[in-house]
Amino acid sequence: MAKKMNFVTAINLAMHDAMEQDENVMLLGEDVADEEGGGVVKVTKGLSTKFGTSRVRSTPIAEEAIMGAAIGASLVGKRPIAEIMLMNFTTVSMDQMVNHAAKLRFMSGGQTNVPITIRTMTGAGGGAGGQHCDMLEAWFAHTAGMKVVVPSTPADAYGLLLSCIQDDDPCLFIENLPTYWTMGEAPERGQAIPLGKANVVKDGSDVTLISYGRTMMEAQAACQQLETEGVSVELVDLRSIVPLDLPTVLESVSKTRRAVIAHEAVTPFGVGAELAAQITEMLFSELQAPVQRVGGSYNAVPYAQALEDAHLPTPDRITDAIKKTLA
Amino acid sequence: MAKKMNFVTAINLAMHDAMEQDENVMLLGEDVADEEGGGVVKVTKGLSTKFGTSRVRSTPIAEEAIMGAAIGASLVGKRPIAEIMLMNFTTVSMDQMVNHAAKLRFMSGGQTNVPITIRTMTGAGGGAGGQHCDMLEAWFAHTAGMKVVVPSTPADAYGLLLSCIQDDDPCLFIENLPTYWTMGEAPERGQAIPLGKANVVKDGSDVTLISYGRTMMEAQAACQQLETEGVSVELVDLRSIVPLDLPTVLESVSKTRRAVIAHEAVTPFGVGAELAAQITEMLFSELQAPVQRVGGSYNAVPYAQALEDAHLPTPDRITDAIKKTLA
Amino acid sequence: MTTLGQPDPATLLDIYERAARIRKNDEAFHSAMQSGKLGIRIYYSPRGQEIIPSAICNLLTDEDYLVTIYRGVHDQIAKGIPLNELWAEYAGRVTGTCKGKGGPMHVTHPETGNMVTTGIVGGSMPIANGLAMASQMDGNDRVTIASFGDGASNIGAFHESLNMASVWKLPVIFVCQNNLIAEHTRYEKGTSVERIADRASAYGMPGIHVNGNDPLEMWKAAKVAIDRARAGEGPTLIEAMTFRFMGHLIGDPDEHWNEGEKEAAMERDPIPALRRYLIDHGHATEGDLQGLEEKLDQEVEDAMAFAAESAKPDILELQKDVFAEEK
Amino acid sequence: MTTLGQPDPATLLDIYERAARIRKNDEAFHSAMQSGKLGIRIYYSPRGQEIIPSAICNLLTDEDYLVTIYRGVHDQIAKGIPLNELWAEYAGRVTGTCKGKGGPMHVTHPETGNMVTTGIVGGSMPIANGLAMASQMDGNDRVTIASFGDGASNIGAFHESLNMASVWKLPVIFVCQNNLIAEHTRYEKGTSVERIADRASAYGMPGIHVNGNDPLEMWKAAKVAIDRARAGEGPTLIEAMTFRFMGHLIGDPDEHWNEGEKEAAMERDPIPALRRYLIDHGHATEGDLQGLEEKLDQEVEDAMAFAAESAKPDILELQKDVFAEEK
Ligand SMILES: Cc1ncc(C[n+]2csc(CCOP(=O)(O)OP(=O)(O)O)c2C)c(N)n1
Ligand SMILES: Cc1ncc(C[n+]2csc(CCOP(=O)(O)OP(=O)(O)O)c2C)c(N)n1
Ligand SMILES: [Mg+2]
Ligand SMILES: [Mg+2]
Repeated sequence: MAKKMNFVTAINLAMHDAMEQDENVMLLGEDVADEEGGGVVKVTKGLSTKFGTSRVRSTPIAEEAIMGAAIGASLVGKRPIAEIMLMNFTTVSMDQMVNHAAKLRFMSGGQTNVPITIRTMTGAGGGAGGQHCDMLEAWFAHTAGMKVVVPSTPADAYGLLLSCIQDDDPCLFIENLPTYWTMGEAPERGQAIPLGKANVVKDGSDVTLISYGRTMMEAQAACQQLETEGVSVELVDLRSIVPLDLPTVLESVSKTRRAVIAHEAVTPFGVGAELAAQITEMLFSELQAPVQRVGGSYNAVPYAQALEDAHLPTPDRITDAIKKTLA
Repeated sequence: MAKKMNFVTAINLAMHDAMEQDENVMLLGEDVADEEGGGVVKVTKGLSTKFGTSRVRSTPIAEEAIMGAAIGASLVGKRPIAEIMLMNFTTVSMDQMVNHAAKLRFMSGGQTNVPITIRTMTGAGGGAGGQHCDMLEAWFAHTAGMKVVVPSTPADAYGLLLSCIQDDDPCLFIENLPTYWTMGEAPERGQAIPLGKANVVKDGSDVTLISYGRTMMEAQAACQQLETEGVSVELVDLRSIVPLDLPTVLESVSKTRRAVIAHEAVTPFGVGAELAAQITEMLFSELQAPVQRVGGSYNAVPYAQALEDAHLPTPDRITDAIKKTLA
Repeated sequence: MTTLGQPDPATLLDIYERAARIRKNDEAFHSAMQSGKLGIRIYYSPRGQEIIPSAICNLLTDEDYLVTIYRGVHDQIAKGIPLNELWAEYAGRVTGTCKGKGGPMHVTHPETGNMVTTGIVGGSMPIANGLAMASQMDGNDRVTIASFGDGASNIGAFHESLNMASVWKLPVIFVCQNNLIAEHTRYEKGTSVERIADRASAYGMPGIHVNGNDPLEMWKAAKVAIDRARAGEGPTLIEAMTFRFMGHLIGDPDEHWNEGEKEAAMERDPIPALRRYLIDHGHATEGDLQGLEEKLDQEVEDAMAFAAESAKPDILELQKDVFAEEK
Repeated sequence: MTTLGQPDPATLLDIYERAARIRKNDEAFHSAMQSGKLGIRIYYSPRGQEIIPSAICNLLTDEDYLVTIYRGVHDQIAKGIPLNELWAEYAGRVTGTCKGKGGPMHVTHPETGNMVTTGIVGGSMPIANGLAMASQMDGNDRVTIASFGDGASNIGAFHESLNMASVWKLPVIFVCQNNLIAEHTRYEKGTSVERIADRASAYGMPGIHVNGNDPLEMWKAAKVAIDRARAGEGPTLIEAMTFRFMGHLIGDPDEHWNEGEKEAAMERDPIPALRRYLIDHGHATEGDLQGLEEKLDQEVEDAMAFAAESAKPDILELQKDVFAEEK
C-alpha cells in the first residue's frame, strides 16, 4: 500500500525540503516558529528548530510589514515564503502584494524580480463566519505578475509548493484549512510539479468537469454519482489558475464538447467566468451546450451550519450543472 | 444649445446637491477641504466652505482609517462619501472595504447597513505608471455586498453619484481621471439615475457592443468608424457593474446575436469574462459568434506613451473584435 | 492618573455582577462546546479578562457604542447584550442577534450599543472612530469604546486610528486588553515597546497603563478617559493589563508561558478576589452573592434553552441581507 | 545627539557636489517639462530637500540600499544613479533604467543600490525592512535607507515597519523628510504629534530630529544612525526638517503657506548657503565651484542628449517582464 500523508505534513515537508536544498529559502509569518507553536495549525512545526529562527521568523501581527519584508529580501537573493495566516488577511497586505510584488519585475524593466511564495489558508466549512474563509483567487489572477496556485491533494501540495518556492515570480499558494488533515497519497520527495500543467484526474467522454483545490473533492463525488447513472465525466484539476493550462482544458472540451466549472469562490466574477469565456471563445462551434458554472452563493460566508453547507458548491449542485449540459 | 459640463463639475455638483438635501451626507478624504485646495484636482472645491469642515473633512494619509471612519459613521445615520484618492490606494483600505463595509449587513443579519459611497479616481493615459491607474472593479464586483458604479458621461456621473449617496449599501464609484475635463451634456439637477439600469446609447442591428466608463469613448469612436463601413452597432453602457442589468444586455444581444465587451481593466478575469459567460449561457443557441472581449493588456500600466497607448483598448482593437464576430 | 474618587459599593457590586455573568456564560459555553449539543462552532474564551469591560461598562449606557473583536463576548455581556439572542447566535439560530448568519466573531446588537464585532486584528479601531465622529458631529455626549488586544497594537490600523482620533479629538477610548500574548506569540516577541500605553505619546494623547484585573483601578482609569471623551477633550489609550486563562481557542495547549507563570496568574483570578473584597468590606453578604449567582445561573440556563428551542435559519437567508434590495 | 566629530572639508565638498547635481537636474527637468521636448510625463520636484540625501549618501556605498518614493529623484541622484539612464527613463526610452516601463515614480537601478521607488505613500518602509533583513541574515554590514515624507508617518505601513525593524534590530534607517506638507495638507492637520522623531519611542528606537537642510547637522545625524545600523545595533528614525520649494507637482499653485513663510524658507535655500560656507571657510574657491558646476551642467546636457537620441520601446515590451517566462 502506498504511503499516505495529509496536507499539513505534505506542506511542511515541501518547506523542509526546499529549505534544506537552498539556504536562501526562508519563512516568515505569525506564530510560525516553534517557540510560537510552529504555526497555528502546526504547518511549520520543526522548521525553526532545524533551520534556526533567523530563517524561520515569527512576526508581529503586521501583514503589510510581513509582505514587504518578504519582497525586500527577495530582491537581493532570498526566496522568502511569507505566510498570511488566512486569506481574508491578504486584504491588509494587498498594497504590497498588488502594487509591489506583482509589478516590480515589469516596472523595473526586468532588473529586479520578486521570487516570493505567499502561503495562505482559507476555505469555508469550519463555522468561522464571514471574515475567515473567502476564496479570493480571482483578485490575484486579475493582477498581472502574480501566479496563483491551488493544490487539491497532499501530493500536489508538496510538488506545487516546491515549484512556487523555486519560481522566480511571486506565487500565491492557497491552502484549504477544513481539509488540512485529509489523507492522500504521499508525494515523491524532491519532485516538483510544474506550474501551469493541469491534471486530467479522470478520463471521460460525455462532459468535462474543471475544478481546483478543495472543490476537487466535491467534483470527485459528483463524478462517482454520475458514473452510477452512466455519465462519463472527464475531470480536470487546474492546479494553477495563473499560469492557466488552457491547452489541456481545450483538448478535453473539444473531445467532450461540454464543460462545467466548479469552485468554492462566489460565482459572479470568479475564475469560472474567465474559463467559461475562454472555452466558449475557442470552441464556439464545437460546444453542444453552454458552459455551466457552480460556485459559492453570492454572499458573505455564513456562520450557521446549514447556511454554510448551502453556500458551498455541493456534489449535488455540480451534478445538476452537468446534467444541464447533457439535457 | 444644451448646457455643457465636465466630470469635475458634475461630480462636485452631485455632492453639493446631496449635501444640501440631506444633512447626514458628509465627505472625508485626503485634501478634500478648501483649506487643502478642495481636492487634488478640485473635485470637492467649495464644499467645505459651504457645509463646514465638520461635514467635509480633510484626513491624514490613512486609507484604512478613512474607510473605517466612513463605515462607523454610516452605522448610526450618516451617509459618508469617502474619497480614496486613486483606485490603487484601495489596496490599503481593502480590509475595511471587503471584510467590513461589504459584509456588515449580511453578518449582522440585516441589523446594520453601510450606506457609504466610496469615490475613487483612476485610469491610464496620464503617464503615471504602474501604481496609479488600475481599473480594479472586478475585485469589488466579486465581493458580495458591494455595489460598483462607473459613469461614462458627466450627466451620468451626476445622476449615478446621487443614487450611490442615497443608496443604503456601500457603493464604489469609479471616476476616470484622464477624461475629468471632457465636456458632456449637463445633468438635470436633482435627477438621480437608478443603479442597475444600463443605457442603450445607440440602437443597432448587427452586433451589441457593451462597455462602461471611459472606454465608452473608445466604443463610440469604434461605432462611428464601423458605421462608415455599413456595420450597425448597438452600444450599451452598463453604468453599474453591480447591480448588473443583464436583462437589457440580453435583450440587445438576442436581437443582434453578436456581442463584444470592452473595458480598460486587463482582460483576464475581468468584468468582460462574467458578461461573456452570462451572455453565452443565456443565449447559447442564438449567438452567431463567440462573444469577444477587449481589455487592457495583461501587464502593469506602463509609463512610456507608446506602451500606454498600446496597453489600452483602442477604437481599432474594438473594431477588430467586432469584425471578428461578423466574420 | 488623576484620582477622581473611588467607585462606591454599588458600583463595585455592579462590576461584580457583570463579571460574574461573563464567567457563568463562559463556563456554560465551554461545556456546551464540549457536549456539542447546541452546535456552537467556534469560541474564544475571555476568561481572566472579565473585569476590564465590567468596570468600563458600569460607566456607559446603551447609547454609548462598543466595537469589539472575536475575543469579545465579555465586552458584549458587560455592555448588556441580551443573553437569549447571544446564545441563539452562537447556536446558529434564526433568533440570534444576527439570525445565525454572523456567528461568535460577528455579534452585533445595536440596541445595547454592540455595534460591530470583527474577526480582523486591528479592525475595531477605524470603525470606532467613525461612530465617535458621528457623535461629535451630532453634538451628543456618547462615547465609543474600541476594544482590542496587545498584538493588535502592532498593526497599521492601530496607528492610523489613534492618529486620526487625536487630530480630530474624537470621543473614543482605545482599550487595549494586554493579556501578554497574541495567539501563541508572547508580547515581547512582537512588540517593540515596554508599555503599549507609552505609544499614546506618539499621538499627543493621554496613555493610561492600569491593572485591568483590579476593579478599582480599572474603573478609575475608565472614568478618567470616559469623562474626558464626554467633555469633548478627545481620545485616550488605556492599556489594561490582564491574563488569558484558557488559551487562544478551545483546545489550545497554551504552552507559551514560563514555569508557574500561568498558575500564578490564575491564582490571582480577579473574580473571586472581587467577591472576597465585597464581603470583607461589608458591601455584600455571602448570601447576597449566592443569590446573585443563582440568578445568573438561571439566566444562562434560560438562554441555553431559548437557543436550543429556536429554529435554524432557512437557506433562503443566504439571499437576504446581501443588499438592501432582496433577491 | 551624540557628537562624533564634524564632517571634514572633503565631505562637505562631496555633499555640495551631490546637492548641486540634484539642483542642476531639477532645473533641467523643469525646463524639459515646460518645453515638452523629451516627452517627460510627470515630475515631482525635490527642490529644497537636496541636502538630506546628499549628506546621507556621502556615508554610503553602492552596496547599501535605498528605497524611495515618487519624490525621490534627489535620493536617487545622491545615491549615484547614472544620469543618462535616469533621463532616458523619464523620457520613456528603451535605454532608461527600466526600459521606459517604470517611469519617474518607479525608478530602479540595483547597481547603485536604488532598489525600489514607490508611488504608494508608506510603501517604501516595509520593503526596506526586507532588504535590511537580508543583510542581517547574510552578516554583511550593508545598511538600508527608507525615505518617506511627513505625511507618510500617519499611514499604517510606517507603524508596522518601525515596530518590526525594532523587534528584529534591522540595519535600516527610516528617513522622514519633513517638508511640513503632504500634497496640500499642512503637517498639523494630519499629524497628531509635534515631532515625528518622538514617535520613535513607541518602538523603543532612537529618534533624531534634525535640520535636514543643515549639511553638518544632517551628516552627523546620518552618521550616528548608519554607524549604529552597521554595528548591528538596530534601526533609527531620523526626522529631517526641510521645505518643499516647488509645490507637490509641476503646476501646483502651492497656496497653503502663511504669508511670507515660503519666501523665508526659500531665502534659506541650503545650496547657496553651503556654497558660501565652503568659500568662506576656505574649503573651495569660487573658481573650484564654478568648475564643478560647469561639469554638472555638462553631465545634464549629456544625459538629455542621450535620452533624446534613444529609441522608444517597442510595443512588444508590454508582454515582457510580466513573468519570468516571456510570452
Ligand atoms: C489581520 C489579522 N491577522 C491575523 C489574524 C489572526 N489572529 C487572530 S487572533 C490573533 C492574535 C491577536 O492577539 P491580540 O491582539 O493580543 O488579542 P487577544 O486574542 O490576545 O485578545 C491573530 C494573529 C487576524 N484575525 N487578523
Ligand atoms: C497610500 C497612498 N495614499 C495617497 C497617495 C496620494 N499622495 C501622493 S503624495 C501624497 C502626500 C505625501 O506627503 P508626504 O508623505 O509628506 O511626502 P512629500 O510628498 O511631502 O514628500 C499623497 C497623499 C498615495 N500616493 N498613496
Ligand atoms: Mg493578546
Ligand atoms: Mg511632506
